[in-house]
Amino acid sequence: MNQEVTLGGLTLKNPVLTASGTFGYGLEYDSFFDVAELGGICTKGLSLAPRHGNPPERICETPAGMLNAIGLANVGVEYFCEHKLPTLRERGVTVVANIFASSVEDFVKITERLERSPGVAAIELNVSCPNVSQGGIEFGRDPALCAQVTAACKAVTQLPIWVKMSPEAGDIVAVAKACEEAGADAVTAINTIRGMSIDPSTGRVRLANRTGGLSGPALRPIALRIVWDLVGALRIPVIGIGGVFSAEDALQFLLAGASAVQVGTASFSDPTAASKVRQGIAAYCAAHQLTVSELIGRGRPDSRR
Amino acid sequence: MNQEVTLGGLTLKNPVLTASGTFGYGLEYDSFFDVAELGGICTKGLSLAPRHGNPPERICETPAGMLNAIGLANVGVEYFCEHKLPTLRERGVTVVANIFASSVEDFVKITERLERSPGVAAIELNVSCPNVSQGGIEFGRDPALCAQVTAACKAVTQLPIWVKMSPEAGDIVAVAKACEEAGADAVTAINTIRGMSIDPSTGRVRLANRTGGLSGPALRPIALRIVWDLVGALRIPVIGIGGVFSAEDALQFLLAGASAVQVGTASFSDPTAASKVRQGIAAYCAAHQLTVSELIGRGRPDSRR
Amino acid sequence: MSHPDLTPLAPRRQITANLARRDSMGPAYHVLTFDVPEGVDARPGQFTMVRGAEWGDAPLLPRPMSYLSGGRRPSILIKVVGDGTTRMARAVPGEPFHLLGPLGNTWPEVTEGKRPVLVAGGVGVAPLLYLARSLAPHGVRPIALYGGRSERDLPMHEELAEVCDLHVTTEDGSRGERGRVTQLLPDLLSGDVEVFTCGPDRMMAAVAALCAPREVRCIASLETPMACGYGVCLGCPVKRAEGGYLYACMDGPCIDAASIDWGDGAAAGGAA
Amino acid sequence: MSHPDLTPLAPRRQITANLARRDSMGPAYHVLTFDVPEGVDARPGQFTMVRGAEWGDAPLLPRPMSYLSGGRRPSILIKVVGDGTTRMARAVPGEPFHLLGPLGNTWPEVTEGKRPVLVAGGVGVAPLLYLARSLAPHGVRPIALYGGRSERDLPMHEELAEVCDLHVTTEDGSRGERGRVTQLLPDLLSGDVEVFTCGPDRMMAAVAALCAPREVRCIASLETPMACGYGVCLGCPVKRAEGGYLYACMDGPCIDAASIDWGDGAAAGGAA
Ligand SMILES: Cc1cc2nc3c(=O)[nH]c(=O)nc-3n(C[C@H](O)[C@H](O)[C@H](O)COP(=O)(O)OP(=O)(O)OC[C@H]3O[C@@H](n4cnc5c(N)ncnc54)[C@H](O)[C@@H]3O)c2cc1C
Ligand SMILES: Cc1cc2nc3c(=O)[nH]c(=O)nc-3n(C[C@H](O)[C@H](O)[C@H](O)COP(=O)(O)OP(=O)(O)OC[C@H]3O[C@@H](n4cnc5c(N)ncnc54)[C@H](O)[C@@H]3O)c2cc1C
Ligand SMILES: Cc1cc2nc3c(=O)[nH]c(=O)nc-3n(C[C@H](O)[C@H](O)[C@H](O)COP(=O)(O)O)c2cc1C
Ligand SMILES: Cc1cc2nc3c(=O)[nH]c(=O)nc-3n(C[C@H](O)[C@H](O)[C@H](O)COP(=O)(O)O)c2cc1C
Ligand code: FES
Ligand code: FES
Repeated sequence: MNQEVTLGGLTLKNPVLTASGTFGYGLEYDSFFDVAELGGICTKGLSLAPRHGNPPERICETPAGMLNAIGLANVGVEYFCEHKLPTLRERGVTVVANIFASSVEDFVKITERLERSPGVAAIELNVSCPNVSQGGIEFGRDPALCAQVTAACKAVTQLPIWVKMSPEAGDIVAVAKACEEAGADAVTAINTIRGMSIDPSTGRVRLANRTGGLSGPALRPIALRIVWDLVGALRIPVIGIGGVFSAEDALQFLLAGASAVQVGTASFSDPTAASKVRQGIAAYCAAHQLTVSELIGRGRPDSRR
Repeated sequence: MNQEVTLGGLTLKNPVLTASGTFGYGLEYDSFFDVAELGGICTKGLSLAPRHGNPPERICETPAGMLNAIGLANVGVEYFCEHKLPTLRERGVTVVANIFASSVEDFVKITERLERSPGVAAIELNVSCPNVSQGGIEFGRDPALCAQVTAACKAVTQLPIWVKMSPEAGDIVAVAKACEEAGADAVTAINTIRGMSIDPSTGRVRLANRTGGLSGPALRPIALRIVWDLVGALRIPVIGIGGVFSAEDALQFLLAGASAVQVGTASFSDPTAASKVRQGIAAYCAAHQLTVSELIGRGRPDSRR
Repeated sequence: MSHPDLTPLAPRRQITANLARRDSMGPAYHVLTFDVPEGVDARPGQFTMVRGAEWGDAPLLPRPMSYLSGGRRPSILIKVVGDGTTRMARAVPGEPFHLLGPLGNTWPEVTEGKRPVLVAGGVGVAPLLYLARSLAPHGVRPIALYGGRSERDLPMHEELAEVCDLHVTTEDGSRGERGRVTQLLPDLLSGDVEVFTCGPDRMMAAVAALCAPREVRCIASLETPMACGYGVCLGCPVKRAEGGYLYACMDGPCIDAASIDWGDGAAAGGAA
Repeated sequence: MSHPDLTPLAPRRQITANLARRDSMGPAYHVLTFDVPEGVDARPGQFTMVRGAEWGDAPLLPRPMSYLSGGRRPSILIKVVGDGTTRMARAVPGEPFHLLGPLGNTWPEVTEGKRPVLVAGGVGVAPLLYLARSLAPHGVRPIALYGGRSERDLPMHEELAEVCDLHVTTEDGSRGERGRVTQLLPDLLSGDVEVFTCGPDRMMAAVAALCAPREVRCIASLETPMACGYGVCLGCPVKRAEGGYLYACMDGPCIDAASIDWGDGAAAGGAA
């Protein structure tokens, strides 16, 4: 059955992408599977200048989840466009550039740089990183600020702009609606929620950054609820993220109305997770004689059924 | 080593309570252990009139957690005071009455009823139940409304008033501070976070209420981070809740500065969980030659260490 | 009871018991037998909450399972459906489990002069086989109707045949009569029988619907999701015919089918 | 490398392999040997990410483990410290595991004319024993210093003695010299040795501090928490002496100790 999904102007070959920060720059998975088979990949968050990131410890495991405080270590947008993007393009990978900045101006500059580089399918604005002191989550909580970043980036590019929602906004729907009005082509939900962990044997906080973003299956029920609410409130597509480890998990998001899903932490547990999710969705569609588009939103009471 | 903790005017024999809604009215545990050995128990949320609660399904399991949408089924404050409280008092159980209403007036009426009943040690205001359409989480998100409920209840009782925080408030610290200023004797954090689950094999939302509150270990890192932030911002004590399953988990909260902890979902996995947590904390104190009061906040950089 | 002031039948305990043996009947059905030197006073119809002592954070909650037998070697019959039962199905003798029980009520006494008709669907056979075995010493031999999708879904049918007059149906006709177990029932529903049933909600609803107009007492053993098993979580409501809810763990699991609002065939909200 | 553009050494694969045998040396130490018919080209110093195929949602991440051997029967030596290793320690032959590897770099070649001195702490013996065994056919017999709290913390010391000149220390004096392994080192640090070390961070920092002033090359195998093991999560940074970070999974795990900022004795932020 047809696996294509359309997100605003962009058509993906299937609804499975990999989540930013959990799939490197996409080239690291060569020996595991052909990344071009996926709907797309979201790059590690790119900033204007390269960043070293936070001191160790940056990660720790929690029940059915993990905390990370990477601090957006990355090669920088320039290096990415020069050294990574050409190879990705050659291989036919659909690339969504996830970007991060601590000012509207820098968001715009990164967008301009990407606009000039062939091979980018969409730009995902990370306005919701919980692990940096400047910018990060502050943007993601404030509807006006989010709208401003969205509009400013839209103004300098033809590329679709996706905005990545922070689950820590008091009123996420309001933030998403502001982005929609400002011209966002889609929203992605959710980024991690800040958590922390203490080692009782030493009495010390485990992460150097104190807090880190919680990801993984632990988060999935919260992500699914937020995606459901956003789908009900928005006209633009919603891309679901949070604890997608299997096709069944991905199906929950699609049934809730997400137009696509991103596989994150799962790639750490199993580097072929995204490929397996893709195959599992295809198998489900075949068994139920449904295209992916027909599947989307089918779990909502307002759908046919 | 001394296990006593002082929460405002109230001294508990140890820092371990059971969380509301996960320990019935305390009498159900007779055959498992002597409930009077605990620092205290929080009752199932009491409303003015008895409530039937939500239709089934009310619960479902999620990775390292569960969703519940009980809808505050309870016997009502009157029945509780008549039929449960006397027995609890007789057995020497420290009882914290968790109460819920959808209007300030009803909060006050319930408080007045409890004020007249000997055997209540404190009142915990559930301003953060995610599973009822009226009241519930709306109160818990709004600093002004929370402060109003707190002040109104304080005005009609000598009993300590604890306010239970919703993790879904955009700015939890602001809500807690408003409660502190309105006279709250302590805050308890956190209540559940709304999540949902869909069964891909049927395409149906699992809970009749659609969403349910996520509890259990999955939630613990988020709860710990919120407790840490509240301890840093408030003068009144903070009681930690969220995924406390073992003494090690409880110690994380105490080291973060919580003055006591509540054991919730753990009682379902093991009805003696709260007793084991109490024993484990005592053993840790003995091994480290620390009283519980000395332990509290010891994981914070501003503490002695 | 409509508001949840639930009082237990008998004292219950949580014990840690080692798996003594696992008898696997194909990939899906397994009898787990535990070593409990001091014994468990578990009666037919009652259940236990079962959790591996080493499960860690997931699966989180214990799983409700009907006793297949009590005493010093209590046993359960499990059907593999998800993570918890998958893990149980792989347990090896010696592995420790937490068993919390006995919980819930028992099947009521069979009324003097009535012959019990047991209607079992798949793994629902467990509490009914235990019931039949407990009646045998009293010279009572029930009629049993036992249905499944195929012959692979009829675990313990031989054991059931030892203590009952057994009639089997399978949807694919691979054993017994082709069709559903409920098609055998109408012929048996005279004034001198009583029905005891356990199986998928839809089956039990159909059984209840056949019994009601004929004024045959029908007791159904309900399976609802449960977090605690003893009346505190309030997670196991069943719609009561007169409005409000019954709680499967305390008012049941064995409940007179007439007191339940079977709705669209799913007393427990569609769990089974 | 200071900014994280990490490129792998060699193709890596994730395979599912059954546990072939478990050799348990007391409750804490276990050698797990897997069946990999097609073989794994794993060299001394490299590691594999290990996860039980049936672990479900928790423990969530695979655990990094040094190879103790490669080939068709690759093995690892585990020390029980938390949930993951507890589960591994209870695995029974036949149980399936996901093994992702080989990952990371290898110990560098021993410089011509130098004698290797291996300094092992506890379970850190694994990659060093593999190294020593790989040197034996070339006629190289390293000196090995092996320390632990007590004799129970010296797994595989007999195997190590077969291929090395072994000196043992225990903090409680229950075997070998009483004290720490580092006290034996100064006497050996002449111009004609090279040091290879794996063990607790604090031990490795002390070893590095002894080697540096004497200009003895010291290679440390680092243990940091890891989520992926192949350069994408950026969770495994180690402070670099010149500022910025090295990544243990890609720049290591075998790293020249002089290039690391050992800080307060915890290169990996205190993980070990
Ligand atoms: C009183 C009672 C007696 C039971 N007796 C038996 C028995 O003898 N043999 C047997 O095989 N099964 C029995 N069940 C059903 C059994 O509890 C479930 O099949 C089991 O909990 C599924 O767990 P899982 O982890 O494999 O499935 P999952 O689907 O992964 O479980 C997820 C969650 O849903 C709950 N759940 C899923 N299905 C059911 C169900 N049908 N009933 C209740 N909870 C469910 C689980 O407990 C768990 O919390 C009984 C249920 C009840 C309430
Ligand atoms: C390259 C490398 C090689 C290693 N080789 C071995 C070996 O041969 N034998 C052995 O016993 N151990 C080895 N370790 C350490 C081993 O990975 C940890 O002890 C193990 O992950 C602990 O898992 P757990 O679930 O039992 O502990 P938990 O404390 O429950 O683990 C929680 C989380 O912390 C991580 N973690 C905890 N301790 C460590 C640690 N010391 N290093 C890295 N991550 C940690 C775990 O991976 C997990 O994600 C190695 C580590 C690395 C990085
Ligand atoms: C190690 C790690 C690094 C991450 N880095 C980024 C990032 O750079 N930009 C971003 O938008 N999200 C980042 N995320 C968030 C993920 O893209 C995703 O939103 C989140 O992990 C939830 O999905 P999951 O549960 O499937 O992992 C990161 C997550 C992890 C675990
Ligand atoms: C079944 C169930 C019922 C609950 N009912 C209430 C309630 O009536 N009032 C309340 O304040 N909190 C209620 N809670 C929330 C718990 O008290 C607690 O805040 C939450 O479960 C997080 O803690 P835990 O992870 O230890 O369970 C309930 C939780 C569960 C699981
Ligand atoms: S009340 Fe908890 S299972 Fe019935
Ligand atoms: S980058 Fe993931 S473990 Fe090194």
